[in-house]
Amino acid sequence: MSLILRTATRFLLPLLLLFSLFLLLRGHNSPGGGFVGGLVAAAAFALYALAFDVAAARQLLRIDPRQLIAVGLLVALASGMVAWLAREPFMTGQWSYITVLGIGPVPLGTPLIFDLGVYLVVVGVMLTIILSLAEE
Amino acid sequence: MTIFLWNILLALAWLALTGVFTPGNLVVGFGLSYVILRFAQYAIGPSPYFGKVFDVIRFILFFLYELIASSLRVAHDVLTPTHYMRPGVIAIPLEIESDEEITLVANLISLTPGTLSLDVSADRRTLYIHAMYVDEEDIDAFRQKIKRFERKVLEVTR
Amino acid sequence: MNVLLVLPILIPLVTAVAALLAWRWRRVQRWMSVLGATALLFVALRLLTSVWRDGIQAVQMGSWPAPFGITVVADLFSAIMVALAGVMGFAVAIYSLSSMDAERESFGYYPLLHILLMGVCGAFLTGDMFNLYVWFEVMLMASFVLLVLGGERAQMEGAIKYVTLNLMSSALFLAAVGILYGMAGTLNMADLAEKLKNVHHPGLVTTLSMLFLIAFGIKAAVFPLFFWLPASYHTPPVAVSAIFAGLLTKVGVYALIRVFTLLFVHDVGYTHRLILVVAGLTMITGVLGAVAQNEFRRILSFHIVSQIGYMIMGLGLFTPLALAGSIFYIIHHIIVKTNLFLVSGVVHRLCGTYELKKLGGLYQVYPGLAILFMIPALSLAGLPPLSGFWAKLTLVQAGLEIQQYEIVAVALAVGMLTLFSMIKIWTEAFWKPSTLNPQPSDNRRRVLNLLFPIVLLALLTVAIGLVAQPFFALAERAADQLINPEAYIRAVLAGTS
Amino acid sequence: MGITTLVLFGFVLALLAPWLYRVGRRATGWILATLPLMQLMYFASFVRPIAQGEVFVFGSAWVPSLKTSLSFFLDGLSLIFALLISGIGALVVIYAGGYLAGHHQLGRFYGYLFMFMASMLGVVLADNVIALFVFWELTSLSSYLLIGFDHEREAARRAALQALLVTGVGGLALLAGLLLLGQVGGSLELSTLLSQGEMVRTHHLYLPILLLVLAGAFTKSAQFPFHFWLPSAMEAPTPVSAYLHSATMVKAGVYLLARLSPVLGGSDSWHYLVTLAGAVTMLVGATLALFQTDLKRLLAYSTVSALGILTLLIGLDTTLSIQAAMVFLLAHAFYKGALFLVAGAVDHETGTRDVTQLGGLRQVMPITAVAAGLAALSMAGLPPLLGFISKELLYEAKLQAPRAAPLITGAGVLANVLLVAVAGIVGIRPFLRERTATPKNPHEAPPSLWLGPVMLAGLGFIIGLLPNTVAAPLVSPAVTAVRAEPTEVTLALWHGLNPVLLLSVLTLASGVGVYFGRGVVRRATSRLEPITHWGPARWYDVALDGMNALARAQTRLLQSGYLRYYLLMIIGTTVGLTAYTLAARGGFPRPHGFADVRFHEVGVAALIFLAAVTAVRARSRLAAVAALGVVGYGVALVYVLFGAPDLAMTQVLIESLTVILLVLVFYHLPRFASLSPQRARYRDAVVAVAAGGLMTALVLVAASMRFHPPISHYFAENSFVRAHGRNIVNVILVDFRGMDTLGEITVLALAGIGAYALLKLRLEKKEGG
Amino acid sequence: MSGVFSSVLMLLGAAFMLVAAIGVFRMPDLLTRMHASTKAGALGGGLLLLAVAVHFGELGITSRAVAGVAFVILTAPVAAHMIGRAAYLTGVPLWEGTIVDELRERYSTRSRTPNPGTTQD
Amino acid sequence: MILERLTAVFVPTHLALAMLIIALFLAFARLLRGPTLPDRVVALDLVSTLAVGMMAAYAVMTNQPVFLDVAILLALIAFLGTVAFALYVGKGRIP
Amino acid sequence: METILAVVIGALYATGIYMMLRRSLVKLIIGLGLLSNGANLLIFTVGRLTRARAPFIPEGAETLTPPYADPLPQALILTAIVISFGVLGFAVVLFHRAYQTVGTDDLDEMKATDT
Ligand code: NA
Ligand code: NA
Repeated sequence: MSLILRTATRFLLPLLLLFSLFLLLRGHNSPGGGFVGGLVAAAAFALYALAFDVAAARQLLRIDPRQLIAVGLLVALASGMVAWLAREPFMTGQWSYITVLGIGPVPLGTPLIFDLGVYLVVVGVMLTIILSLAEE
Repeated sequence: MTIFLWNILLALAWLALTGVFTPGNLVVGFGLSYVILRFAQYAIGPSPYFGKVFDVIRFILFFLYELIASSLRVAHDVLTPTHYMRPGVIAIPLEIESDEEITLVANLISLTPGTLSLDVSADRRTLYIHAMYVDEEDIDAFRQKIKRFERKVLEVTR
Repeated sequence: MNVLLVLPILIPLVTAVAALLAWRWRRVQRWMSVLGATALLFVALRLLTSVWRDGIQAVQMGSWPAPFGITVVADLFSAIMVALAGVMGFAVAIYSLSSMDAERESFGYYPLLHILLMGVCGAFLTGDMFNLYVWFEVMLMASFVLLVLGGERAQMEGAIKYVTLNLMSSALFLAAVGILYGMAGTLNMADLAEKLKNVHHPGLVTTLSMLFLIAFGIKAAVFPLFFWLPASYHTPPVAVSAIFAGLLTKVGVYALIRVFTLLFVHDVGYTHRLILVVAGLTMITGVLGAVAQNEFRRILSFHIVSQIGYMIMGLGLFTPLALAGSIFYIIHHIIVKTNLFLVSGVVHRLCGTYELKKLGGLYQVYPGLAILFMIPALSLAGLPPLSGFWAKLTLVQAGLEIQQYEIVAVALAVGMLTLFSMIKIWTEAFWKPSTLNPQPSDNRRRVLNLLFPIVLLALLTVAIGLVAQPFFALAERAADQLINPEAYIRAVLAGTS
Repeated sequence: MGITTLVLFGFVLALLAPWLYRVGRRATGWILATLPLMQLMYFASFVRPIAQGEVFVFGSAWVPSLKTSLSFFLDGLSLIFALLISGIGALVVIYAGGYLAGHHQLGRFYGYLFMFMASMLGVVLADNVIALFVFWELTSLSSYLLIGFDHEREAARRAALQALLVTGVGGLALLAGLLLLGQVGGSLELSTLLSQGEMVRTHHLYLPILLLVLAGAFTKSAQFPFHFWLPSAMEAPTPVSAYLHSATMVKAGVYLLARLSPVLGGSDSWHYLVTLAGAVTMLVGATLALFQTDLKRLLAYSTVSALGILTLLIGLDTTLSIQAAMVFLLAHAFYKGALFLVAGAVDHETGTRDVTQLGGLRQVMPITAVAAGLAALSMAGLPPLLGFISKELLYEAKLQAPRAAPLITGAGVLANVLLVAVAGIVGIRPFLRERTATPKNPHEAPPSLWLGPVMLAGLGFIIGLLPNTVAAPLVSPAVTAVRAEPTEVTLALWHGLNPVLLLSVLTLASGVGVYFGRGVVRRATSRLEPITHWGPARWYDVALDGMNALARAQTRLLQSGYLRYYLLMIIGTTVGLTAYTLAARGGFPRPHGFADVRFHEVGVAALIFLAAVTAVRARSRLAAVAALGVVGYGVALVYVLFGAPDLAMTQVLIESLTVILLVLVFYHLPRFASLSPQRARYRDAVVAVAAGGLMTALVLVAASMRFHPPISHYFAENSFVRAHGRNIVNVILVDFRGMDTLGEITVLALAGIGAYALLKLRLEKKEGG
Repeated sequence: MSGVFSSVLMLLGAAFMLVAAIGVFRMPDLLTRMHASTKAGALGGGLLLLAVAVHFGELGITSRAVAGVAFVILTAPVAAHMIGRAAYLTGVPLWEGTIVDELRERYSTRSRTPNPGTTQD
Repeated sequence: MILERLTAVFVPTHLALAMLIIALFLAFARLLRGPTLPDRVVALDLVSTLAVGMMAAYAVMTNQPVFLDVAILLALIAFLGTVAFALYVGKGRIP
Repeated sequence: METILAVVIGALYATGIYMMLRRSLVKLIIGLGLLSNGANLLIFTVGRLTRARAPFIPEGAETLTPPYADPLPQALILTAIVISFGVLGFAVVLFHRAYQTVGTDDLDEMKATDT
């Protein structure tokens, strides 16, 4: 394997992950969102797996990507069910404003949590497929 | 140390990406980056760090000059019917040792039109590059030119 | 707020997620599966009674008013289908406990099974065209994975055809939905029904309806689009075959009936006439396919095709009685066909093969099993007084009423051939003396567990046959709602101006 | 206890029979026989009121929405059949207990027998035609199970299937006929329909209805050319043959003809069709009977002939002929039932049914021999037996036939002559002459085996002596019911010296002649054998083989196993159907012109086009993947050019990840190879281009046609205000249409699980049951 | 002023990219083509992104554009290196005008004939 | 105002886009021609870079910064495909 | 522009279908890829093309005023892309395993499950 690729990857990985979070958090107002963000995160780990090897990528990830799938689905599902607490139909958005340090009041709602669920599922799925395939 | 630097850089990148330049956002960015770095600590080994802002700026200017000059040279060759180039694969002995430095040098060489890093020897003592304009008579002159390049990088990193 | 409507979609998903989280604990997954299936059955029956009592119900997901958000809506037809999905899910979940091998169980069988149910229920309940596409894909993807789970060669070969041809159908469906939106500007089915009523170019709508006909026709496995089904349905473990046989193609039939009663009713003389022709050809080619087979599950697979013909025959005739016949047929068929597959699984468990040539002697040793086979088999062939008889009778009656004698003749003749091939199984597997000699001692308790859902479904078949009236009344009222969609449209678009 | 309960109780008992047999063992037959006996007594209680002209209708709802009720209808015709069914039924149940004693599946046998008995009662009692059909089909089914009772033998299985298919096809025709009849007559209740004859006969659907109903009746009653299943059905245990295939089930068709003759009868078509079928069947059956050496087959063919006679009589459609039919019905039921049971007893005791091997049994089986003799004489039409009275009536009816009386009479005489010989062969010969060696050493049969024959033969004898015990109470009401007009019937042994008596004597004399000259007759007619070889039984085989061959050919053609043919078929259908519809019913609106285009847009479009073509023409896989990548980037550019950044992002990401996936997989997959021949490639190209052209046309049409403005304005107005997001696409995804996305991530999750399972779980040949 | 500056950057960037494409189209062997493409391409892309930064002149957009430039500079050389290395090692032929190859002795196994797996696949 | 926008934005962006399109076709021609897989990969890589450039130019042309986001994503991600291809090319042949 | 894109869509369908009609698994995958691109572009085109105005509500505004690209087809396509990507990913793995199991890439060798 190439030393250059490995070294570059070590620096690109956090950059890609940061970018993926950026896309996730900003997606409600600008291009991006859970799916795109999740793909970028998956791409980051995929790059790592290609540059090093699958075992290293799994070690880096620590959590089994299949569990990410389940957790992601759970998050998405739960975000939709929150509406039931307010006696409203499934997936009715529940919003409140939260003051974020340095940015100010930011609307936080269940659709954003739903997007997070999407993010997790996408990461989990892509990594499950790519890592299993690369192990062949 | 490197981790700290990288952390700051990532926090700055966060500012740039969100476009909200406030101290608070810097803290948020720092926090996020910290989490990610911590998460990714297997990937980033320990590495010494020496900050030399002045050297950095000087190096950037030098690099830009090289970039534009060689770009024009390649462009000229591309756009004219005859090929002036004298390509070859040259081995460059390396002084630098760390992965990061080798990568930096190799990438800068690659970025410059006319040269392309092909491979690093297993003992990391030699960098093989493909170059478009090699003087047949004096390959060592070419080697020296690249070595100068390497030293400039060393000035920045060490 | 009506939670009941989304629960048939969410319960399987919750079950699947719980089972996924319990990936390593097989026993926990098994319990979850049974629990989830029971809950689904309960909710589905509640929904059915509720719709029967209070009429068509609709809920707007996310509280966004129709036609802007996604509507989940249950008329009687939907509720019946969901109830059937509940029954099948329950039966197969129980059957799986004793029939599924530990390896498949630890590689996601239960989550897949429940997500399949989720997709099926979603497709039945959604009131939105694109959302229907999504549920189709959920169901399809789950079926892909269930089909290949285990990775045996036959599974692979079958799956390649299944996957490719179904993807073809999805691509067509997607294109059709896109074009529909481009022309009508909406995706809500009730809203579409309103907007397609008076268009200047009805011919274009007819053309579009052809795309839906083909896309759903592939899913429903009608002639000449059914090839994926006989190529694959006999390859996975039998519990999977059974749930496929019971539910998957019926979702295609459901979709056909839904769109050709709600949306495309402006040129019945062309579209429904065509459907009738397709119905006839489907019956014939399917049953002849079955006649040519000599393997238990392959015979059953081809019969699915043939029976689909009956289901859409009612749609093609397009009278209240005919539609009631179709719905009754679906009710009957889902129960019976699933059961036949389950029986084939028991036979396989006892004899180790599905090949009729090698089978035999079961009647001698297992008279109970023989009866359990005879009931669904004869019902499938339409012998009175089992459920299939009433289904066929209704369709024949409906055809005679409007002088569609050709299709009636086909329906009757195909019934005969169905009987012929069911009898073939009976003769070969049950009556014929066997060199194989089924071993009664072998894991008797597990076989008994397998028999529980079979007995349940057989009793249901007999009950529908003997006490047909309530079931028929259900089908009749459901058909009435289909043929007079105003109530459906009102229920969906209520509260929007 | 109402009729409904009584009939349905038979089914309950059928279910319980196997269990009862486990408890009751040898006594089971006697215990079970109480039900038909009770039924017999119950029906007997109706004899008087019905003879006085009453008719009983019992009804209970079943499926009112389908106008189906579980209604029963008891008049003279139903009554005579009901009495036969329950009376002979009781005897047969007892007989079966002895005949199959010790058989390990006797319990099941009782089950099937009771199921049959109940169904048969249902057929003759049903008022609602659908209920009638239900019971009709159940008789076919139980008959199937009984014929195939000895299921380990292939011949039994084949015969069972044959009977089921032949009567099944007829049954379906009958269903259609009955439904049409109901439609025309305005009711599904027979009691109502019977008065609608005039309306039905003048309806344009009359002929189809008639043909359909006749198809049902003729197949069930083994009329030529559907007769062949009946001799084959002799694979059944003898009690079954005696009961189903002589006394009851085969007469269901006759019952149906008689029942419907007030509605469907009285027309020329009815007359010709029914008479002709009956006459041919009568002759064919009698002739073929003579060739047989197997006791049961002899009886079976003679039964075919008898059924022909009954049909012929109903076809003649006069009061006299119906009278003759009803009396013959009784006579035949008694003597044929007795003879079958005797045949069974003989077989049971000697181990053979080959008449050429039997002789002198009167010494060892005296009681059986008496019963057999009486029955045979009745069959031959000797006074003072019931058979004689019936034959007299028969000749009388034929002589007075409305058309072609001499011809019909001649045929009748011929058939009866042959039947006299058959009676001798079956009922007399095995018991006379020398004892011959038989596989088993015979003794007198146990009481359960001789009770039936003795009772039946005795009844034929007693009623022959006292014919008016049945004339007024049974025959008159039956004829009244069929003729739909009050009829008085009196019967007598002696009618004086008349042409009929002359014919009887002639018949008897010729019959005895044929009996002794049967060797000559057989030799003479043996030249006909090749013809019989090509008879209807052969047609059945050919039809069955043909159907199987057709099925195989069709399946080979359609389900060829080649994925690309499946695809071709589907795509071809799509293109053909859609293009046809568009052309025939669509009408092309004017598509957009080229006016409003930009250079870079055309450039990107052209790039996609070229890249797609390149992907097809690429000689290597990775070149194709690279071209696919260009397509992907091009599509992403289109998304950007027309204002869809989220789409472009997604597209770009997916493009890269797809490349990774493909590259990972292509490590292992082989290189491209061009496997298809040139011609296939051209064909596929044509299909593909046609499909592409269709999509182009559809896009053009759809893009220039908008019936309604889209609903998107709502999202533009509410996305920020109510859903707190500025990226409308994202808001649609996670909020307005969040349900879609929930489904979407579920699909993804499945893809992940699926890929994982595919790669990690590899079962070898080990299947779950 | 910023308009003009942005336009200049944009045209310059586009021109560089065009040059890169021409180079890829007409240079004689893989490695020389890469000199044209990866670098000139990266330079051109960078210039175009800078043009965006200058055009909008808003801090948020500018910073994103600069981040984009950084991405290009970070990834382009690595990609170029990877292709070049793989191609060289698998025996993609060099232009006949190549004057020296000091890497070859290290990889004595490098096949002289092009590997069908890479050329044809 | 309009004139200024025409000269400052319309003309240069259209010109830039035109150049990029021509470049795109040249790159594609290389992809078509090969002859080796790495040649195609280089061409594909260039196509992606050109797409980045086009998106950037288009963002200016339409005054819509959202397209810039797509461009930077592409800049970051396209690299991945190239690396994958390169690894495929070199697989198993590196001593 | 619709006209031109219509032709492109037709080409994507045609090439995709042609590739699916070949005997090779690999070509089948590529065909599927082309086809799904065609379907997405189809929805995009028939959902009406609007140049440049992406459906984003600008800072400071509460609603979006026309003209803007219809966001709904975009959302549909996004969902469809993701779904077909998931399916394609699975199909790729399936074909890979099928090749391993059956030992050939030739689809004609995979017909044992039919009659
Ligand atoms: Na998004
Ligand atoms: Na989505």
